[in-house]
Amino acid sequence: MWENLPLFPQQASTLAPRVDALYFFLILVSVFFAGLIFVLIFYFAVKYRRRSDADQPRAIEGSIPLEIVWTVVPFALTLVMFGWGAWLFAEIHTPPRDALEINVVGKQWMWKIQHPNGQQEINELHVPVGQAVKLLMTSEDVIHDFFVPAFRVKSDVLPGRYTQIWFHATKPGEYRFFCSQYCGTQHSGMIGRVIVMEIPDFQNWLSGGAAGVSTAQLGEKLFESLGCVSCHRPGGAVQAPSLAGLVGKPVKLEGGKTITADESYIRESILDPRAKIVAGYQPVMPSYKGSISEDGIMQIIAYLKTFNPQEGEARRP
Amino acid sequence: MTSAHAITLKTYGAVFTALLLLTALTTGVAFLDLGSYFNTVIALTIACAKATLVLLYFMHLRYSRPLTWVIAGAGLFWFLIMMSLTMSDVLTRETVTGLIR
Amino acid sequence: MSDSRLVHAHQFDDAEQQRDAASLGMWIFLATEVMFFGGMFLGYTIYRSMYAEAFAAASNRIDLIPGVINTTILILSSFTMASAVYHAALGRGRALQISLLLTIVLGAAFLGIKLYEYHEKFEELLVPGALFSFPAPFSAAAEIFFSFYFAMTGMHAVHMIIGFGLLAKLLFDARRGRYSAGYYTPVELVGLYWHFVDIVWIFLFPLLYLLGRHL
Amino acid sequence: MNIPSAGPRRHYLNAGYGVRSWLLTTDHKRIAWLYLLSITFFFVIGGAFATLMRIELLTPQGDLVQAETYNRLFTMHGVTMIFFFLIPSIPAVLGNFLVPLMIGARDLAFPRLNLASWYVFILGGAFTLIAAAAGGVDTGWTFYTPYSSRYSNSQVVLTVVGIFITGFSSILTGLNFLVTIHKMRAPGMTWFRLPLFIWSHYATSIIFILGTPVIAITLVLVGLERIFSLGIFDPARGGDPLLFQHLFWFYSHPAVYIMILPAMGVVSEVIACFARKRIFGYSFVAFASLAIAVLGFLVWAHHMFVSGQSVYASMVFSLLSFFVAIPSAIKVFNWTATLYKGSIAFDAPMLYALGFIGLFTIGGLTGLFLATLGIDVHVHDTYFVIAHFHYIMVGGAVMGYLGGIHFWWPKMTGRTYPEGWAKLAALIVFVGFNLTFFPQFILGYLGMPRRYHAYPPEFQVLNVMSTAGASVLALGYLIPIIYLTWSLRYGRIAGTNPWMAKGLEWETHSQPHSANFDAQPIVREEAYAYSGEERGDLQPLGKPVDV
Repeated sequence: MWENLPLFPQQASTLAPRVDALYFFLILVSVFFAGLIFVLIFYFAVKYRRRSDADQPRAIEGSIPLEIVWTVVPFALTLVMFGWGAWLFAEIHTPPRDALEINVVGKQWMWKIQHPNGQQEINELHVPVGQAVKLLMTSEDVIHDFFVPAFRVKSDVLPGRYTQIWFHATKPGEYRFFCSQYCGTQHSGMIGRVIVMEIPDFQNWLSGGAAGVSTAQLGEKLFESLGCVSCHRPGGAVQAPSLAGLVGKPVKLEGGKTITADESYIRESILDPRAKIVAGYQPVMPSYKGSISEDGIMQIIAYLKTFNPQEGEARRP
Repeated sequence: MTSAHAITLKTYGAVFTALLLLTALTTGVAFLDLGSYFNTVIALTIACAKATLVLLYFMHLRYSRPLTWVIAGAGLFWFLIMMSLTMSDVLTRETVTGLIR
Repeated sequence: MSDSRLVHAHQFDDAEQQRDAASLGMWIFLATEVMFFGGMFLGYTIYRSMYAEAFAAASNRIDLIPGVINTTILILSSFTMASAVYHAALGRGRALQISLLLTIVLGAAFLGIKLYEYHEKFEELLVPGALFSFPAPFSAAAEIFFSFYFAMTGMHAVHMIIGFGLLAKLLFDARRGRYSAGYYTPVELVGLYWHFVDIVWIFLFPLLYLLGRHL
Repeated sequence: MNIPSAGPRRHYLNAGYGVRSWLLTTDHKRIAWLYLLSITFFFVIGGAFATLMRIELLTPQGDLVQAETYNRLFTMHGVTMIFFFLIPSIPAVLGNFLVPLMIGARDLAFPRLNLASWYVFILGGAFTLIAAAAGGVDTGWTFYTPYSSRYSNSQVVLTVVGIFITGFSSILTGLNFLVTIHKMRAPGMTWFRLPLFIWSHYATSIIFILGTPVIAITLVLVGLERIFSLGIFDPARGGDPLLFQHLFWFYSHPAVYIMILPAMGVVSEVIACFARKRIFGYSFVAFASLAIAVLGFLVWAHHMFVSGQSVYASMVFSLLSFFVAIPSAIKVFNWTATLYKGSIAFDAPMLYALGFIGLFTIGGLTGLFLATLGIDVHVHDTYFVIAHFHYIMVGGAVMGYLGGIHFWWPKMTGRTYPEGWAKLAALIVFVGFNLTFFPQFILGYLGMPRRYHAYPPEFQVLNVMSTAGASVLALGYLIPIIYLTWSLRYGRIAGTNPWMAKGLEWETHSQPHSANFDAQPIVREEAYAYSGEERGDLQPLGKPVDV
């Protein structure tokens, strides 16, 4: 019977039991307070029920000590909830460095997924068990949301920006993922399966349908065919900042501000190059808006991440 | 009973002149390059000064009861709530979201 | 002036309570207006912080002269409005009417110039939408800037037009001698409204016109 | 003041019978009736949308209606219920009727503005109905951009104009209440003698006037963006997808307090009356209302924890969200303590009030789950959220509204309703409500996203339970409509004060005449002077009067 009437979601990531622990703590607190209120109301309702129409109970003005107690105790408890929740939230936003990176593009009404080796799939996501996986996500049209209940993670998928989630699956199997931000007519059809596999199976699967060209290689091709390479190398036609080892490094901008060169920055620099100018360079790069797809931008980013810093150093004049 | 009596036409004239001068000042200063931040700060400071003059004299706030001050203050306060809490997101999005680790 | 005009509505105890209530109501309404325009100022501020240079460049495409003239006109109209209230309080019907008329004329001049400015934007293809055109690096953000330009000045203009209606009604009533030193609450309330609209412009002017002049 | 002579007593209902006497009335009591009829109409419409949705959700496949239709159903359900039923419900009906009566005034400060606000409401409602008839709108009541501003092919502009117009009705009502409460209290009616109903309406009005304009301008901008293709919300042209959400929730979160605060006011009145006691910690409850109104404005972005906003901002908003839970908790504790050593009767209004406390407690506590960052990531945009806010809005606000309607029905109509039926209905509503919405908490934690036309089969059993509960709930709402209408003609004559309640509204006739009171009332005692000991020489706080 419980297959038809599940009462609790599967736990399939390292995060799931930790979120559930906090959930149970909150349930405990809630049951205590709701129980306290309900019992008191029932008790008073029975004990002090009106026995005669002439009843005239004495007035009670109030009680400062009581007010203090029922202000301070709940307040302290909420602080615990806040702290615990914020701590988990920080974890949710802190993917491990060695996480396997998979690109996700949402559009009305499907999910396009691209593995580092170039393997692509639609509405299915194959991941290895026991390894951290990070999804780098963006949308081609409206706001979507990538939600895997069994992993207890979700994040909105925004047009024009990147968001991410990460998880560390603990149990092989199939789990549903949903679009949980309303996105139009077929919103409820924008669902799919996460397939968690043992690592050897996953490797098999990866090599099985692979085109043999990795995402980074696709990015490199774009990098050349779009002509990026002609400026972004030493001695190029125009002086442009070197991109070697750029991703994740701080960049000093014109005007003195320093920012981190994250994926959103690179995306913006491709589509709107003059939004943030690197200090010491002229704003001469044209916009590539319209000539590159969201998938393509992600491929270039994947390529830039593989750009060897040492080599870059060596090539610098 | 009425607040309007407290102010003479002369005062209105003085306030009007001050507003004109401040307009000239803000327009003039805008052409000096003081750095983007400083230009903005000055422009907004002058705008606030002008608004305050209008509020205090043209709108008689200076001679109004505390309740009126509270309401005018509430409008401003709520606007600042909306502004500051939203900016707390906008300005920290890139630095703290930390897409890359 | 007959005392019958001092009569108060049935729900009030006396004329003073009625006057207090009316003025309180107007101030509360103005607090509402602060939040109404506040929403647009918030949006403007966010994009300004994201696209500072583009906003400055876009702002420089606005002709400064009509802006300065309009600012002056509006301040002058605030002055005439203030004197309208002043004369009303002293029961000077004639001066009240002249002040109101001046205020209306100045407001019309403001809107006329505004219309000319809008027309200019149309000709220069600075109206957001399919025809919008702005030099390459900043085109997207400039479109946002001009979206705010039209939304904010448009809303401001709508408020001025409403103000017209109110001023016309005041003038009409003033000509019929409805106001006296003992009863001029409507003049005072419309005055508050008109000054508020002026204050909005006082902020719009530097934010829209002066942003990038130093570049 | 008209002194009744021979013949039937003159009161506000028989002061005139023509259509004009209703449509051009400036009497706050008649305007309350205009609102009552209009919002009941919208409640029925919104309920019909909900019924269709619940029937559709009986099966996992989308078989009753198309996806397009379903999306329009939940959007129109949200829009009608929130903007045209819940927000005006208690303030515009009971507030309109009672604010002047409770503070001893002859009318609201601006009676014509009050009537205008009703016309504005009707105009806005008309636009929204036309939008519905012209195909409806499918963006969800949240109108998230860029879907609403660019992608949706439905009647967004008409709907948005309707909501914009209706917003002014809220603003005018709030303005009227604030001025009335400030300026028109009867002699002796000091701030701390005000009924808590008035305090809660004062707090609500603050939200009306400072929150509503923000949603107004936001929706105007969405409309303009659709018509003139402005580029404010369009990410494809560099727009920030989160700007709309900030502006929207800046109003729409406090809007929840617009719905719940007046209900809290009703509950305070009802509990005091049926426990025959002064509300425990009166000033704490009063200030809690104000605290909720103010703090309620500082928490909006807890609707955006997974939206891609900055982690830092999420933490700030999470912490602030917990703060706003405290005044609500204070209220619940104080109501419970009011029952202590009272003389408790279980008439229908009291059943609704006790039901309110129970459901609001569950709704409030589950709110803590959503404020907790780590949990919200999982339950955000799932049925957990749906269940939570229905516990607040339906379990809270609607229970409060029904309780209030029953409590003041004798004052409004001069007649009482059949008590047995009323108790039965209260019970059915309570049971039906829990059956409908409790399963949705479980569904939500299981991960069923909201706004799903079709869903995976493992969620079916809980959905069937929910739909079954909804039919019970619908019955519970139908019964009062029938017997209250019946009572208008056949109910027993109520008399001035059928509940032996305290408060100025119970000292004038049922129904009051057009000027409310025969003579200017003068207040000489605290609110809720049920023990006769509150006249002036109240015991100091913290010391029970009990010997």
